[in-house]
Amino acid sequence: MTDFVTPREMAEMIPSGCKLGLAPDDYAAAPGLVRMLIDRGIRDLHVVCAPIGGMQVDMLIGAGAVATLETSAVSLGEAGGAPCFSRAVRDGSIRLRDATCPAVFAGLTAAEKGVPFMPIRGIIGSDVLEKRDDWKVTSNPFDDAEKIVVVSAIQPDIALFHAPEADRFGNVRLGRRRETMLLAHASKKAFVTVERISEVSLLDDEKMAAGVLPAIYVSAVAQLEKGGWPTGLYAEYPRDGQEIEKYARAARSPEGFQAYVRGLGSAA
Amino acid sequence: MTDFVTPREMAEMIPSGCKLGLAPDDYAAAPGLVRMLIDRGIRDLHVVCAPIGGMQVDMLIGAGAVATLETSAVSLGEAGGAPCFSRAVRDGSIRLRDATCPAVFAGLTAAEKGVPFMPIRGIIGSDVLEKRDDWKVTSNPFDDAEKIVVVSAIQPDIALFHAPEADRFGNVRLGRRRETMLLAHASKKAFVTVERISEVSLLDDEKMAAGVLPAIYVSAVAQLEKGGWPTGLYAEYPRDGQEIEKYARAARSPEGFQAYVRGLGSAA
Amino acid sequence: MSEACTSRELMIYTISRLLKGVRHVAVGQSSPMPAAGAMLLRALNQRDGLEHVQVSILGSVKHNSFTGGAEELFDCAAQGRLDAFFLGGGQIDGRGNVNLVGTGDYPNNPVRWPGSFGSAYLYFLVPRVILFREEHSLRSLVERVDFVSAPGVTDETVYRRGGPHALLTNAALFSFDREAGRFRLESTHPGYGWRDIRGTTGFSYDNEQCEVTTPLPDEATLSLIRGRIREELRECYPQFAGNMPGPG
Amino acid sequence: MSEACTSRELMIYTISRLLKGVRHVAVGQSSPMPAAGAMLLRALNQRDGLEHVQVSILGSVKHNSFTGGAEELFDCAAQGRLDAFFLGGGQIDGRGNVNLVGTGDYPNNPVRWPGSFGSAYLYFLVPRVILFREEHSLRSLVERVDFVSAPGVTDETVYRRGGPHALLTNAALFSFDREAGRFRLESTHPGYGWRDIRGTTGFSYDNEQCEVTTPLPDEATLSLIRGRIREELRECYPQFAGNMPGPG
Repeated sequence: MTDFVTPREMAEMIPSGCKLGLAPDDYAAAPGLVRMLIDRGIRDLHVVCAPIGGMQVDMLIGAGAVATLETSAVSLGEAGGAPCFSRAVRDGSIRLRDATCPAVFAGLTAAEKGVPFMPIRGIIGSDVLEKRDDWKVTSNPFDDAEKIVVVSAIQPDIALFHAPEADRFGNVRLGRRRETMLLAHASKKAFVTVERISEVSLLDDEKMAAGVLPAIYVSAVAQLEKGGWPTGLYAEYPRDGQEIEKYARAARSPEGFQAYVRGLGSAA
Repeated sequence: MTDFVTPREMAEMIPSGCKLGLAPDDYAAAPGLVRMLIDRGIRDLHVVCAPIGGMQVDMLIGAGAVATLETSAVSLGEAGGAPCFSRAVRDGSIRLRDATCPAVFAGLTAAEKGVPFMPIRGIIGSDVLEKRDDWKVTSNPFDDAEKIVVVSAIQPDIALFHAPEADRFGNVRLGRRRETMLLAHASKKAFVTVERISEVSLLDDEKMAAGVLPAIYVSAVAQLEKGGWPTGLYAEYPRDGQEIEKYARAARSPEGFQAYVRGLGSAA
Repeated sequence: MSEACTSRELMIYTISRLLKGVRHVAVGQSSPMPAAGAMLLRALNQRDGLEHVQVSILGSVKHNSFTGGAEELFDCAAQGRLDAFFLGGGQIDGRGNVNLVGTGDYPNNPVRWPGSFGSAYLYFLVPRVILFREEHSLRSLVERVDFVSAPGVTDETVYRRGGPHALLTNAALFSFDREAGRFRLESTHPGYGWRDIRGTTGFSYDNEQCEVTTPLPDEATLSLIRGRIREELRECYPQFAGNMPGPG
Repeated sequence: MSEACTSRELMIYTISRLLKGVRHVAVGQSSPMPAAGAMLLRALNQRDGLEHVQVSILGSVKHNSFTGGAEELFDCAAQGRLDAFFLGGGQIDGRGNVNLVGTGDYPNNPVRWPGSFGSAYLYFLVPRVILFREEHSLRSLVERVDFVSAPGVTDETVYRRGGPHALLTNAALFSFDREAGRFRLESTHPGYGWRDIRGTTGFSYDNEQCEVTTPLPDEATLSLIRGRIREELRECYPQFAGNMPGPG
């Protein structure tokens, strides 16, 4: 059964040290709840970006909340590089597990399908492979002459993302962003912030059902309007480019980042 | 680009000898078009049931159109066993590749993801495994102590199924029956009969889009009202149980089957 | 007094007892009694204010928790989100092996059944698999199945967290001991004694001389079966529901 | 006469030329010029009654052919349904290796870029990968990349049907010979001569003394870029579109 909680309660339900799966900015990122995680001083996260990170991940890194980062990229999009991420790479304060997008999906698919690994084409010859001890080169069991990569399953403890709506039964509409569906299937629990809560079951409408994450995967829902801001929410609202530019400028220095986060904290 | 054709034209576009992927009865089966395949005397099919077969598959077998049958089961549901299938098994007139449902999905997923194989849990100790030369037992590359099955990719030449609607751009609404989506992704081409054709793009409505198969996978669409009859079409109309009972009784003998098929042919 | 509990109603009730404690149970195609048993547990728990039971019936539009197609059931099982499932079997043997393919030699079996469906997978991954076979006979319960669709036991080199939990027929209820790889007679249904069971079971099992009788549903449970459950069954199993006792 | 063709417009036009013949082209995140080039080919083909070009822009709601999430792009590429894609690269070397990770030693790179995205995969599976890097300098076009996000060439034990097709910068256009594993200078943009290219390219390549000038778009094509293409870009790249010449 899905619990309906406040955003602050949800932030308390995500423990330090967990493996946290996050959706990309402008799709289903949950910077609103991430700010509350920072406020409450979360630490030692193993963040899995599915498959890339943006402002919410940069903020978690800037706040010192991330021990390990598994991602195919971190970027602020048009606002440029991710300043806290670049700084943390330079000073070695996070453990990096660089990936490539489809390998993250393959790892999540392995977890979704309950298998320990997935094969994936490509990658051989990339230094990304050299740096990953959880990926291996094997032979195609049906053709010894072909070398192929296998990646191990990625099972986050908690998937956290923002969505347009949930119903009061715990079903969550994601629309065509099925990478978030995959993330939820692969994770032990899914925590979801939403813009709205529907009294009517989202599964009743056959035309809509295909884009709905069933309640069996959803551990908790919290209503948090504009919970995707300042990044966007797919097909609902675009990113607030000015705010992200403002963040990008501020976060160029650790002090600027702290001031930005404090400013948001008091405004929230 | 998707071609819009008549059902008879579509039947002519499916060649004898091809590997034909079919959806289950009552979901997205296309018995209407299958009857036209029989009328035109199609032969030597390698039928892949995704993952099980019903009346349309039994009819193809009865008509002598099937050389190889890859399936997890063939059944008429409440109307009992599939008579032509049982007869063909006894007299050895089809080559059988018995499977188990998730292994069919794993094989289709391998084709969808463009990998030569997929690992799958379970199966070891089943005689189904013993009879398949395209499945193997290997070790988990991350844990030598674990034996695990790998199945090779299943890529049908053509996926054939029936759906509620297409739009005039070639997008097809499947709803939550994503096994049909998987079948289409895995196949080289998809041929689809539909109840209706929409003038408005089915991708325009974000709430509906998640259940829509994009036109890039759809080679041809033919409008064929009640193309799922006498089996059902998911969330549109139920199976016609009486008609299927009638078929089950008739098909108990080869002569009865021929009479049934002729009767349908003249009525169509 | 209403009409006496039928054999099918007893089996439906027994299934609901076997499911006690599960949070999510799925029911395959062509399985009206397992579907009814799962629906009954859901209704009873709801009536008694107990934990919500998620019932997923393959082929149902209404009783369907999935939005990812048929493969989601298998994924869900692999993720550990499915607690119970049912398997039938043309033949079931004393090691818990199930045969859904046919009698005699493969591939040209003289009697061919539909096929293995998802058995070879779900039997490994769903903790509580209930074997359900109405016909209790030497033909259906055999020493050794002719074809193993899904094996009852597995060695430690293979990942397995699921397997046989119980075997229910129209005459008796067995439990399964996974360590020993053997069935144990738990009770006989009204009208059957342990000697009947011994005489109609083709494999050896423990507690042969069992004197326990399978308990019948009480009056309230019986009306639930004949009312709400019969109605819920109609969507997927109109013929079966039509043949059940009930009002109208 | 309208304002002269800008360097960016020339690159957009050149991209559309490099894509000629493709049926389906996808464009990754943060790639306004590749997106514009793909949109331009679509518009030109439509205008001229040529084959429909499917343009999939990641991050776009409107220019999106997918309904299965971001993984569908990769699946689609693996299925052979994607003909062209773009890769950038902080560094690109003469073997076609691409570095999207950073300069210096991994993992504590003094300069860190976002990361490899899907490059290590798409480079193997998409037939026509166009390398696009605005900055033509010894810093960006190097002898040997510091980190291989995606390799330009691969031995025959690895499945590969895709790879580098061309390299486009703000100064020149190169093709890539997959057998030789080397670039070939095809043309220099107006304002650059072959000596400029040699002086600013850190790797060796064929046809060094190339005298061909990259062709400019005609007036009609230029208005298409400044009109329809600029409008189509606005959804995903409002800042970029705002900085382009055009009416209003």
